[in-house]
Amino acid sequence: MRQAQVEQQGRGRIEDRRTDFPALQQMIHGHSLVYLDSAASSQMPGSVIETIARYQRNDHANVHRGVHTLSHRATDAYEGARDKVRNFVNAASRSEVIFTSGTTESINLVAQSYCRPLLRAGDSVLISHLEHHSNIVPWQLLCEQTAAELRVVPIDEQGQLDMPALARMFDEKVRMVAVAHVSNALGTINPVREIIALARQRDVPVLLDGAQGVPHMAIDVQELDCDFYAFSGHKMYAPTGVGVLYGRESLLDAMPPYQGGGDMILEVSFTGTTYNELPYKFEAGTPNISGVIGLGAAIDYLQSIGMLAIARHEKALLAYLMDELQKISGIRLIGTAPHKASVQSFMLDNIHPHDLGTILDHQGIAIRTGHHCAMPVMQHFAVPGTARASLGLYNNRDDIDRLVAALHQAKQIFS
Amino acid sequence: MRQAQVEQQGRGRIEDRRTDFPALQQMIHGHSLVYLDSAASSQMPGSVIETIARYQRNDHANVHRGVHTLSHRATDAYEGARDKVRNFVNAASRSEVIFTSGTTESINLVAQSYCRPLLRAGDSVLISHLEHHSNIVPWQLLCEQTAAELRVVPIDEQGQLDMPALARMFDEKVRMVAVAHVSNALGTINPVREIIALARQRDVPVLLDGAQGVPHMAIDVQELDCDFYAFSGHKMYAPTGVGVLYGRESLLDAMPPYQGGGDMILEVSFTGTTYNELPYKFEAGTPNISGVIGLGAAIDYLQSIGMLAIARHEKALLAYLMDELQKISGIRLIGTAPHKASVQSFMLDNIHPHDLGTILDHQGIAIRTGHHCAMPVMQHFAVPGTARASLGLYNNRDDIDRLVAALHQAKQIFS
Amino acid sequence: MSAVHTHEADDLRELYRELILDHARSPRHFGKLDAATHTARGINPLCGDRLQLFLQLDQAERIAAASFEGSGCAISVASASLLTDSVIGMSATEALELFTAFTAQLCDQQDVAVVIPRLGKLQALSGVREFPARVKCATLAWHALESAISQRSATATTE
Amino acid sequence: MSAVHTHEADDLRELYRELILDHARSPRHFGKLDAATHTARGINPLCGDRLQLFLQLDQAERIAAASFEGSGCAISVASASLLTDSVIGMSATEALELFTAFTAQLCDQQDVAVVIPRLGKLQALSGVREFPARVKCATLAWHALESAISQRSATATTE
Ligand SMILES: Cc1ncc(COP(=O)(O)O)c(C=O)c1O
Ligand SMILES: Cc1ncc(COP(=O)(O)O)c(C=O)c1O
Repeated sequence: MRQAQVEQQGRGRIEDRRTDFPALQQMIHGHSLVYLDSAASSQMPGSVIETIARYQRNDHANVHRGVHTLSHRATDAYEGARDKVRNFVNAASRSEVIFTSGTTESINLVAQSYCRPLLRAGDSVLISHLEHHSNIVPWQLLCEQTAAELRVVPIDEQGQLDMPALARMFDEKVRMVAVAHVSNALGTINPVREIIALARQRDVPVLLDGAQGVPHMAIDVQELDCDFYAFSGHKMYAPTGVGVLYGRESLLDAMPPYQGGGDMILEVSFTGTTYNELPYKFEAGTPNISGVIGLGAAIDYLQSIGMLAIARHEKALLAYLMDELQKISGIRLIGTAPHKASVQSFMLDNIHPHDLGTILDHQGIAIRTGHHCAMPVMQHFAVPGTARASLGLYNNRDDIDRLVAALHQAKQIFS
Repeated sequence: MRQAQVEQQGRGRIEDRRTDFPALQQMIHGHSLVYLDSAASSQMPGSVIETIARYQRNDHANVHRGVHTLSHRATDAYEGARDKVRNFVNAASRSEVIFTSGTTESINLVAQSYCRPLLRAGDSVLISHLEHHSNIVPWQLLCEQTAAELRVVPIDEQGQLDMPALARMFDEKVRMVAVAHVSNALGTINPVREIIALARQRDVPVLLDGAQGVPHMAIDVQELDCDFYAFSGHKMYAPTGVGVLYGRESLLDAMPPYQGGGDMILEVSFTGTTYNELPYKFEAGTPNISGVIGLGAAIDYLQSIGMLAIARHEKALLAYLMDELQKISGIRLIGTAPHKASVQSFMLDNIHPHDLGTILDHQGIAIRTGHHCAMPVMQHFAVPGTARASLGLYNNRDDIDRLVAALHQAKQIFS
Repeated sequence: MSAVHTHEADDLRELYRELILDHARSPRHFGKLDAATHTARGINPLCGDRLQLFLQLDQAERIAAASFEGSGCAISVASASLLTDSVIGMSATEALELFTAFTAQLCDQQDVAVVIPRLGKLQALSGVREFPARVKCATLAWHALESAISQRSATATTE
Repeated sequence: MSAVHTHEADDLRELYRELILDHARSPRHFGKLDAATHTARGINPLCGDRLQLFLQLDQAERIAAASFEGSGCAISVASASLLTDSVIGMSATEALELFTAFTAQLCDQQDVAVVIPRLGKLQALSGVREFPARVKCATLAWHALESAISQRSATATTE
């Protein structure tokens, strides 16, 4: 009922939300900005920017450390944001919400603190071919350190995981599974429930790289039943430099700390140090306070619209984007899985993506070009890189029409 | 000559600089705020807050990754801040300036990437008794992981390192030295040149925890001849969540990466990954872009005043603070080394520091109370914690007079 | 402005009432309890307060004796002292109810406070409500009490 | 507004001149050079451009032959193609001077450009100056040239 109401409101207003974003009100090379690079970093609504500035002007102090008023205000705001995150992803407890500097650190934390003490030579870690480098390299480093094996689930021509191969590769050597919830290069939404069900049978934990999941759909970590869920603020309308590791309490409890420092200890002495309880055990040092508070403000903003409304809006827009792109002769869509989030990679004729990027930028259109930190995906599709348009809640059909027009111009230049 | 001019300007204006800081213009419990907690986190000048907000409103995008205008602007601003840091600490090259989330991460990075592959059972790491937990716990974790020994240089009753003991403890087993440049709990400025000279003889690298050094004096890492220098933005008028690891290029070059992820690679494939060159090898994932840009703005601000002017101002103020405190009957100063930065810990009668903190806060005076993340220092002085007043460039004699008056009031309440 | 000052000063006097200062200066039941059947430590990692609470429960699960050791600020010591004073003679269940009532009162959950009988001289700690940064000090011993009785964990923290 | 558009469109035409597009479509000296005496890779890790440059230096340190392989955008391929065209017949020292002049021109250090003789058809790449994000593409092959001649490193990057 309350959900439905929020949805209702969301539906009415989502097209107008782009005015909430100061960055989208500017001209680039004489054209109003069309921002189609939200999968790299989304823009921030004014409410997030202003919440951060207000904190910095009025309430800034170190957290957890002082009895004075500013310190108390800062701590309340910081811990309040943790409650918002807990609620946003429906973690069972606030102890399960660890603030990190981003998805990358979240994944490294799990690799080093959970896996490294556990892995024996010959054990293996299962990832997939469509991962972001942040969900590849930490595991490569770990496997080097432990002489474990990295197993890579292949993908098909549409950019989907080869699930039968995954099942075959999933033997008793596998001690950890780490896959993207949503691929940043291809948009593929992976069948994570199926993967988690398989892993449950073998009692192997699953980490989901949720960097591209959280911005596009309602996430419920308990319903997903994943063990770890990693995401970044800057893909969900908050600043860079802040992210979250959700972890199942029983696992986090058993893990040694990742970094040592202030705040993560109960008592320090040279004869022995006692670590603090969750979530502080994993938050060594002064955290990114304004980033965390900004993340909380972004969650407030997203919830005021409703994640279902956002998902619906983006789904319709993605369909329009794919349709319109396919009308262009010489286009090749890369990433054509039936289940996709609002990301579309493509090639146009034999124009190098980088040249496309420049020509589009000249029309005020920001897309991302290159390997999208997913070189193995590029190798799979035998391309040096792609052009990628990715959508946020603030995009509309007009943005896509502008993109398509500019692609026609690029064809002309290179004809 | 130019330095002298800057100094001159600085001298004339430093007393007025407090108006640059929005947070200092507020009332707390009906009194204008006296902020004496800069050693925990300093306040930010309006120019830093506004630079960040302006970036977020106009130029935000992911760095290093796009050809579009915003991405290019963000990258320029981010890399421009690196140049400012290089200049600020006089690193030989911008490759030696690694952005981290703070001092804590900088130290953990060195412990894990430099030391962990190197240390053998029985080797040892030398730290001191006056370190912040961030320069203790990473080494405790490392020593557990490698069966190495942690050696702790004792301190005397004034809070100074026992240098003869240090020399004695410095045998051929020592593979790493990590000491604070300035103690956060005691204010002691350690004889780091002497320590570095000793270490040079034995060819052992030295890490300086500069969290409390950088805000109070001009730092020249080449002149210091240290191997690593770690510091945090939020102690030098920039936001939390951003810090720096300066490292000597030859050492950084030889170190394996710390975290894996985007940006720190040249090429990723499942047959082998090549890491990026410095400094990117150590900057995995999307960094704290606005934090780094804020740090650059804070450096601009500090340089507009001049670090020598700041040091001179704070030195005079510290002398006044110590004099005035000592006039109070029942006061016990903790940390009385002749060479000190502008930090003063104390006890008053047998009033618990926490109660002092509350009474002072009620007068609008923010001090820090507790163990200051330096429990071994508290154990050394056999106190449960201290009250600590720490000074920034914006403090003046009036602040100290207010502090002293409030301490007299506390005595009354507890008489 | 002077009204503000007066009001603020009142808050401070409310916090540091004579009864509190008295218990802080001369804590009751201070020291180790050799006959203790239940014990737990309380640590506030952020300010360094640490104490250990001892309880002696008899066969009827009644608290025959209670004491505490440790160091802390006036609020945490007074609270521990008042706690021991209050719980001696109570059943374990009653003590847990008191824990609930006491912590609810400080966190301003009035509805709970209404249900529970008067807190007696523990009311002296109600001034802490105006000092949210100090609620953890006032509840530290109480969390240790709860840990000791339910023997969940050897160390309670109030972070 | 339309003035802006025209100006902007002009920039784009400056960047993608016919000569550039021609070299991008049909790069000269493309392929491996079996007789190479010097070689280096160039990688732009951020956009995925990668190429390998081959040089054959004779006894007099003169570049007898040059070629390149790899993939990249129009700018980096055209630049590599023009590079090979230009340096064949030069001494190693002359080629390094050209490297300096060329990179200086793109980074707008006019003083250097003045000192150095004309860049010839390499001037076709000067439109890149208006596209700072693309300077790395235009200089990728040149950094590889510098690495190959000075044999400092097997891989040049332009990050
Ligand atoms: C001397 C010293 N070292 C290290 C740190 C840790 O810095 P951060 O919490 O920013 O990582 C601090 C401050 O908290 C400090 O004062
Ligand atoms: C799927 C995916 N995983 C991981 C990351 C890394 O996130 P961050 O750079 O914020 O650590 C990203 C984005 O860059 C991503 O899209």
